[in-house]
Amino acid sequence: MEEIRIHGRGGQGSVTAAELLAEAAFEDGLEAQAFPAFGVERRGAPVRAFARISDTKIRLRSQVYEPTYVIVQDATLLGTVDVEEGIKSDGKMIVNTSRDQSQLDIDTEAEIITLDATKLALDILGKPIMNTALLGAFSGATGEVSVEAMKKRVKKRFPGELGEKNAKVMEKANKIVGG
Amino acid sequence: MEEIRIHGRGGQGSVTAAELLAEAAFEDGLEAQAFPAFGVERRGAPVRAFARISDTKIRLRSQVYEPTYVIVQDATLLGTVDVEEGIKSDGKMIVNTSRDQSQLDIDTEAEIITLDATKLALDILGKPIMNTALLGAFSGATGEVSVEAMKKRVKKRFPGELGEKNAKVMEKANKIVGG
Amino acid sequence: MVNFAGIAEPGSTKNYKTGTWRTYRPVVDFDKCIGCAKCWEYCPEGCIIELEVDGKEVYETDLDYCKGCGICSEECPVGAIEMELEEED
Amino acid sequence: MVNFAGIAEPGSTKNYKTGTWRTYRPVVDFDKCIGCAKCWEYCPEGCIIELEVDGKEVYETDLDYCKGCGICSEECPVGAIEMELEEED
Amino acid sequence: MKRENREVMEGSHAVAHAVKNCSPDVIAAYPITPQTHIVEKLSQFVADGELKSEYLKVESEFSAMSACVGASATGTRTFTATSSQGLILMDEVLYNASGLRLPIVMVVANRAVGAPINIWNDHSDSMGVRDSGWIQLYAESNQEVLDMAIQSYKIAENDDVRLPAMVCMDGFILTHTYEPVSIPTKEEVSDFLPEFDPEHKLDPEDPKSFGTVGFPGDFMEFKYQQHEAMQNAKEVIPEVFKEYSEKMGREYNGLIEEYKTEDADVILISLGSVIGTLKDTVDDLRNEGEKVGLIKVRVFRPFPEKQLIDAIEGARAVGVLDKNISLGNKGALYSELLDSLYNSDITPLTINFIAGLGGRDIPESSAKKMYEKTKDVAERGYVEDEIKFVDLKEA
Amino acid sequence: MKRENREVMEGSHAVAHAVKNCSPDVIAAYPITPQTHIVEKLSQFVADGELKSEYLKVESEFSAMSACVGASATGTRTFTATSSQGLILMDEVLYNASGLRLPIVMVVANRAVGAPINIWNDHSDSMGVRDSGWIQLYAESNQEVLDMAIQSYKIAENDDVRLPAMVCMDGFILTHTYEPVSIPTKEEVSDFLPEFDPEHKLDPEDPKSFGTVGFPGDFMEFKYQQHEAMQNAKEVIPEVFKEYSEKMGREYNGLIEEYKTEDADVILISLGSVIGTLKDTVDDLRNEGEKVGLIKVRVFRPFPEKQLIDAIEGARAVGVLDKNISLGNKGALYSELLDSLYNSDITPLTINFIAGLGGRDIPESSAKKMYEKTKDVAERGYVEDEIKFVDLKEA
Amino acid sequence: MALEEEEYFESGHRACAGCGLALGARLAMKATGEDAIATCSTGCLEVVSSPYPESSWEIPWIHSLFENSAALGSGIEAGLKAQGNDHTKVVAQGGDGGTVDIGIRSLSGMLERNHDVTYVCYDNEAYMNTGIQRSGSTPYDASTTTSPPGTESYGNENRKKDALEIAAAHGISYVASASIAFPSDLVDKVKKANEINGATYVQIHTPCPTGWGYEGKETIEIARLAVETGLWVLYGKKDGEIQNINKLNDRKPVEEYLKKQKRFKHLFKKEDGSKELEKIQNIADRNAEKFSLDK
Amino acid sequence: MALEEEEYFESGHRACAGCGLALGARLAMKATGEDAIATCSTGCLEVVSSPYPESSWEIPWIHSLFENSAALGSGIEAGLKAQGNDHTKVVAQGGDGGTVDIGIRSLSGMLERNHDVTYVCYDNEAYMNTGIQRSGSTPYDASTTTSPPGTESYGNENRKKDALEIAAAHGISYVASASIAFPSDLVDKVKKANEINGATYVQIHTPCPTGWGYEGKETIEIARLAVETGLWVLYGKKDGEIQNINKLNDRKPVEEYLKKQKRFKHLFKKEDGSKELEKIQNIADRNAEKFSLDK
Ligand SMILES: Cc1ncc(C[n+]2csc(CCOP(=O)(O)OP(=O)(O)O)c2C)c(N)n1
Ligand SMILES: Cc1ncc(C[n+]2csc(CCOP(=O)(O)OP(=O)(O)O)c2C)c(N)n1
Ligand code: SF4
Ligand code: SF4
Ligand code: SF4
Ligand code: SF4
Repeated sequence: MEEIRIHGRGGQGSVTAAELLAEAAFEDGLEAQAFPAFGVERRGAPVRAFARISDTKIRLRSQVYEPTYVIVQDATLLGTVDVEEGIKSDGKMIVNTSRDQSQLDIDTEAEIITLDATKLALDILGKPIMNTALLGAFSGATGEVSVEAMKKRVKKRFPGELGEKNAKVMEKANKIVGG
Repeated sequence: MEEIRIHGRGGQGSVTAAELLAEAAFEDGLEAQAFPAFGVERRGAPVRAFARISDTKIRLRSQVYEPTYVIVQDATLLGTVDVEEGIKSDGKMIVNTSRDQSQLDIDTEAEIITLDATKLALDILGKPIMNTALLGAFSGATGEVSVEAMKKRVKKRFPGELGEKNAKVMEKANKIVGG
Repeated sequence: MVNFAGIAEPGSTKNYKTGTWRTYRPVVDFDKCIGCAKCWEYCPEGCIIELEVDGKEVYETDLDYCKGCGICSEECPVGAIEMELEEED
Repeated sequence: MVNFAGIAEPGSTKNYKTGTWRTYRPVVDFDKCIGCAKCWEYCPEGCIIELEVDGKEVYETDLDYCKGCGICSEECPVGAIEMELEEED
Repeated sequence: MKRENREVMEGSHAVAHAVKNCSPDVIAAYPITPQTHIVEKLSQFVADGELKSEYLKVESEFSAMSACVGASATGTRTFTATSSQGLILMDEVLYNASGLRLPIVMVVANRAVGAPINIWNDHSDSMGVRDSGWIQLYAESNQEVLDMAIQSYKIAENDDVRLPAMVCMDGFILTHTYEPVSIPTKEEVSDFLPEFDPEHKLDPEDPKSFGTVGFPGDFMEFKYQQHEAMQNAKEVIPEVFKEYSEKMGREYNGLIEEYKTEDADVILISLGSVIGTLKDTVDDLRNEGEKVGLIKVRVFRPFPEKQLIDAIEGARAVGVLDKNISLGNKGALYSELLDSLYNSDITPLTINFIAGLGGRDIPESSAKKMYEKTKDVAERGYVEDEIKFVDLKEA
Repeated sequence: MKRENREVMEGSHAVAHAVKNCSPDVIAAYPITPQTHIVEKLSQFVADGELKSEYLKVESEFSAMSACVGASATGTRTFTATSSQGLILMDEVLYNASGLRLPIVMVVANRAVGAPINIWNDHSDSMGVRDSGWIQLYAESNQEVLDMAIQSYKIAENDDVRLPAMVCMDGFILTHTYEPVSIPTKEEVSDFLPEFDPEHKLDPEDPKSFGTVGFPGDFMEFKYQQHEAMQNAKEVIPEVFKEYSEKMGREYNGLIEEYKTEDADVILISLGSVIGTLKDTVDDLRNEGEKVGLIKVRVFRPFPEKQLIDAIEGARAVGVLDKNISLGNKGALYSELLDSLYNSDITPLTINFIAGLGGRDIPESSAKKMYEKTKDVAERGYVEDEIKFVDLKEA
Repeated sequence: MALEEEEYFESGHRACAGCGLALGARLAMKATGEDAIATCSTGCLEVVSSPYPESSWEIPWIHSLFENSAALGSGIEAGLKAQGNDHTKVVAQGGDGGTVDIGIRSLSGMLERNHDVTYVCYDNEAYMNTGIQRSGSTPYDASTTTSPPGTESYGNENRKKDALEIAAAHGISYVASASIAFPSDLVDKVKKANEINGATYVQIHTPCPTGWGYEGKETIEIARLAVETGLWVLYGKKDGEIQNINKLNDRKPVEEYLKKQKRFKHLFKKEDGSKELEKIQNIADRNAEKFSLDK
Repeated sequence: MALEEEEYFESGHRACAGCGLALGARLAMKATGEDAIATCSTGCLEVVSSPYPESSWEIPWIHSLFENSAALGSGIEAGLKAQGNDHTKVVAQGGDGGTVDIGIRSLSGMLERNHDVTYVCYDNEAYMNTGIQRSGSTPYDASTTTSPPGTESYGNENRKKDALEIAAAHGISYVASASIAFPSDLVDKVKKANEINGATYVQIHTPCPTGWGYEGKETIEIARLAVETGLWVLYGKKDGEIQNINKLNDRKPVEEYLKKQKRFKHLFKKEDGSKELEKIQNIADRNAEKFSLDK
């Protein structure tokens, strides 16, 4: 079983990202679970969301303490939120930033993958909603979930043009990180 | 311990009678308890009230099933209410009626004492409130509680003329039944 | 034992005769009664009944339920109803 | 452990810096600012402060608390406040 | 019991007099049978200037308790009384008052909870709120109710406790019964009960915030503090009782009271006014040579686990009379007694009598039957029907 | 578990889908975190014409349950959902619905009860109303919640039961969690669940009166009937489970579920979603050679006394994890388990873990600690601190 | 007979002799007829009419609690709708306490949602069933067991809550006041309310001999005096327009009404009582002005 | 600065960026000043301002439950009186849900008893704290999570409950509506309410970017448009007399207000939407008529 944590801000779709991740994993034939950090965070406040994926039925109901993967939707969080907390040393962290990995001040042994998801989103979607780009990158960087499944699910969730565009974002992000 | 039951109609002061009885007994140095038939009976409906008097502390909290004494405030109840229920065979029943004892259809071995309390009340009080007359009679007929104590208590409860008059009613009723 | 959930039949308080509560009893003078039905309208017990007496429509009390409140007597526009003290029986 | 019955000190949310929530940052052009205090009146955070700059009464944001909502910028009658995207740091 | 001090009066009035002498600053109440006479009497005291309280005649029990919460938070002494539906209606505020640690005192005139609606006595109401963090005392007599009302303030306001307290008196059976009681004077009460002046209160001079949000990181600690306060109450209550006994000359000897239990083979256990009847029954039975005893549970919250175990030791069987039932399981007192006994060293046989629901009378004859049944259990060495509805009309 | 039927969705939505397929005639609800998504989804179904229910957006939970009472009395199928403060607020109506024997089904998104206010999961809310005469089912997973919602109608509407039923799902932990579930189609549900057509209802063609006054002469008998209905439910529930299992292909095997208990020395017992974590823990421990088992209490009302005793037999110690505490005594499940064990033939050692209050997370590490502690008790042969608050921050 | 002959609220109920409430219910049910379902909040009406296993009601009737009569009505209306029944009327009933105090939330919700329910409030101006405690509907200065006169008190301190205005402020299309002294008017108003599709509110003034302290036979007279003094105004309000004002030829002084009732006795005994009587006369005068009562 | 400089509702609260409610509270507290005690019902205001161990309030403040803010206020007022404190003001606060729905019983009781309490309702027209469900104060046709538009629905079916009228019908001496777009007016009204000895009611329109679907920076503009279209009327009512009507030079069509908010988006998309827009325009027109809004 792999555990994933997503950091973002209220309004950036972190919970949706976790859900899409779980759905896509399920689509790929895995068992999956997704849930937000329980609470009611106001727009703009830092939020977290979680997912678990596994070959076998998931029964565990506790919070995620030692994620294999961490996704950071907004690098402005790095100063205030402890995004690296508990991440496995052989895990991976996917960070949305225009900067280079080396410019980031993250204290972890885990591999850090960066991506300018904001730009990608602005380019294709016309608005700074980066969650699908980061999911595409997650697929590419980890191979845990296929980008096809993700695309399928995002199209299902957002029928019509919006879904198509997001699928495109996923595809592209997936490529960028080498998926 | 002796148990007393009082029958009347809502509005006739049966509960007050039981209370006065208990108060007077207490005044006489006895332990006492008084309580209504629990419930909310509407004006005119048949009601009951109870008292217990004893030399020793009264702890019993059940209803009264086998009273030594029964007081009937209104003989029109006789047709509808089972006033004799449970009365001890060596007990006494005091009935307000203008009729003669023999004219009453009450199935009991207990002694029946009659008194035209209504007339007495109308004469002295000017209204058909018979409870104090019946208490006076109770005192006279049973000797369980002194008429002095009763008078003291009724005067305390109804200060002024009303109390005086009621005390007079008691006194008179007490005499009538041979107290 | 009790029935399921304490359900009661319609109008079944009629099984209970509130007439036993009465101290005064309304007595209608059919000669005076003009059949205006005021007593019927105002009776809180709904226990006043229409009657034909000598071909005339009059009202009378169902003593099974009459509590003897005296409203009918009070409201009768022609004073046809007297309240009389109940006798012991 | 927690204190008795969960009592809190007055105004103590000031211990928490909501400035970290901000995506856009208001930047006041003191030259344009006419000191009308509209921004101060309308700020939901109550985080705008009066300042003297070059002998002129102007207003500025306390960035510790400013959430970057943009109301001040929107309501400034002379357009003295610009909203600028926060930089990563 | 000095006779001079005693006077015959209704239970409701007795408790109203006692409350008056505690000088509550704020009273907020809503009428419900059979609590009404308590609050009516208090209204009269206020109307006559005999009691200087702010008296709020609120529009519901929910607001009665809410107003007490507000008033208590300003650091004043508060009082309310209710019953049955009214108590259940204020359930949410009960939890709240306890969580906010406000030493409100309330008299509950115990009455059944509907449907069907029923105004008569049982303990479904107060037992139904036994999780809410309130101290619960149950009175045997009117004397006890009024004494407990006074004691409750001292218990609730104790710094190691600081929990609201509920004094339970059986509806009608006590509230509407006249009997002699002795009421401590205002001076005697003042001597026993200091003014209430809490450290934390709503006060513009020291503007604290109350009732903040408890996050998962802290919530459990708040509950633990309440749990601890309940444990502390097990120590504080007997101390308060003791002081009261000394000052007023009436004995209150602990969380439970034992009656002829020392050598008893069979012990009956219950709470509230039925204890009186059971005492008479025990005396009768003792006269007949039966080795029977009785335990009165005076304090149900906190639950007097240890005291009960000690008192039962030696008995072969105990019969627990509950005037309530947690539908789908057992009577509350029985259930909690058993959960206490389980990890004790003693193993009496036990049987649960569900009796007196909705005002079904419990005469001595029924009390005797319960004894017989319990004795029978003791003799057979096992219990067949653990839960027995007493005096049930057969189908 | 046929994969084709399964879909990933939020727990709240899963239960909304299941309820939709039960075709309730009337829904009345009031929002409260974390129940909201259930009723929002149902609103959307109605707005979109996918569900033809009368949907009342009432002004309080009190009215939500009251409207269900009214609607159910007309002979229609009703639904509501609530949580925490909302459940406690409707307490009075809960007793009423049960006393009127109305088979209302309600989902409770379990959450702590304040003060302090806290929106996170524990079981104080539903445990706090355990006396009210409602059947209570607790779900481990979203699949269970939705299945239980459907089953509940069949249980509640059964002629021998006719009691309202509450399906408890852990707030956030289940309500807000996405996971795969299989939802029976409308046809499958219809095949399992017959239309509701009660003999007694508000109907001008047959104008009966409901909710009459129960006098002391009858009240006890009404309560006894509810008590009997609860006993009947112990038979009916397994039957309904069995039929459901057969028709839907998912196993529901009784009032409790045993997990690796056969040869267990130590058994953990709990209810709700934490069971999932505990199963993982048990597996881990089994792998480490520990003889540990787990009991899931699926039905808390009626209380599965016999089933628990049978399942525990053979264990040396049991650790009961309660997500609530009756302040002044113990956790509700622990307390009632002990009251059951007391008169059984078995005498395992017992310990009560109060855990997860107000959303305090229960990780596997804590579950293991509870196991260790229970095992320790088993080995020592006695228990020192019977009530243990788990993961409490020290002062 | 002008009124429906059939009785839907039957004899044998346990109300006090001369109870205005019982008469009110009897009349209101005549307006309602047989194709209806009634709810009833806890209170005298419920208690006197439904001692298990008996009932005075000829139409389906349900009592649940004290505070939820309107919510129960909402649910019943929804249940009927769900069954496709568009003919059966729903009448939610409550005493004044069950309506204007503890029940006002559920009433307000029902009115706001505009359920097709007629709400009938029987106003006997106190909590009678529990032994005459003040309610929000108790008039100024009335003595009740929780508003006793005394050295510090003239009786009830608050003005009678104007539940009709409060109901009307919910924007429902019909509210009306009625009195048992005017049976045809009462029946007309309840009928009208029943006919309207949507929430309606009727408040019936129902004097209570036990609680107000007068003899049972005087119930109608007292009810009439309340109207004739202007203390209880008979009117309807349809879509915001006041209608059916019953003009008074010769408005009587409030004393005529007050002095007949023990609950106001203290005003005639206490020093300063006349000041209070003036205040009450003022209330009547203001009513007269507001509704242009005087001919 | 025209307004009190001191802040009594402090920074660091957790409201969404651009929250109208937070601004409303900040302004209302300026009117209240330091010698006051505030209550607060459960809702956004309470949650964002009191995360243990922190608080945004500079005056003594208490939160108990969702439905009892007014009752709590009653108790506090009584507590102060009992202590002989006749200077400290009591301000009971609630969201629209906590006020007009679940809290209306305790509000009604407080108003009836005429406690010396100022009740402030922050009206963001839905249950925001729980995620935007309809309340009695939600306007007609607004989309919320429990009044979603769909094939069978145009959004919220009921008209916005007129809590000001309901409060006024209790006969209290002052009610007023205010808006965060008009800070001085708001502060004046709350001050006036505080100064009155007796119960008063002020309802403040506080737009919510999250719940209404617009950008945080537009909060004031939206609030202003509500007033300028006549959908939210600013007025005071002192002893029954309407005062302080803010006449509109050039009343704007409701579309200008509606189209800026996602909660009304469906009206501009759905067929028949224009019919609904007309109905909403009618509401504004009726307001204009009732209050003679147009200059
Ligand atoms: C929650 C709750 N509180 C209190 C009561 C007690 N109670 C029953 S009826 C009643 C008074 C009824 O008054 P009202 O509604 O005016 O009707 P009335 O009896 O005067 O006709 C009260 C206080 C109750 N049943 N439920
Ligand atoms: C009895 C009860 N029911 C429901 C809730 C859940 N709840 C908390 S806040 C809230 C909505 C608050 O709405 P409103 O009063 O309008 O304030 P807002 O958050 O919109 O400012 C709800 C439904 C609760 N806390 N208590
Ligand atoms: S006396 Fe009263 S109850 Fe009897 S008939 Fe006349 S009005 Fe009816
Ligand atoms: S952007 Fe918003 S929060 Fe920041 S100073 Fe301006 S108004 Fe205040
Ligand atoms: S107390 Fe009044 S309202 Fe109640 S039954 Fe008697 S007369 Fe009627
Ligand atoms: S949801 Fe609305 S009212 Fe609540 S904090 Fe956010 S903006 Fe303010």
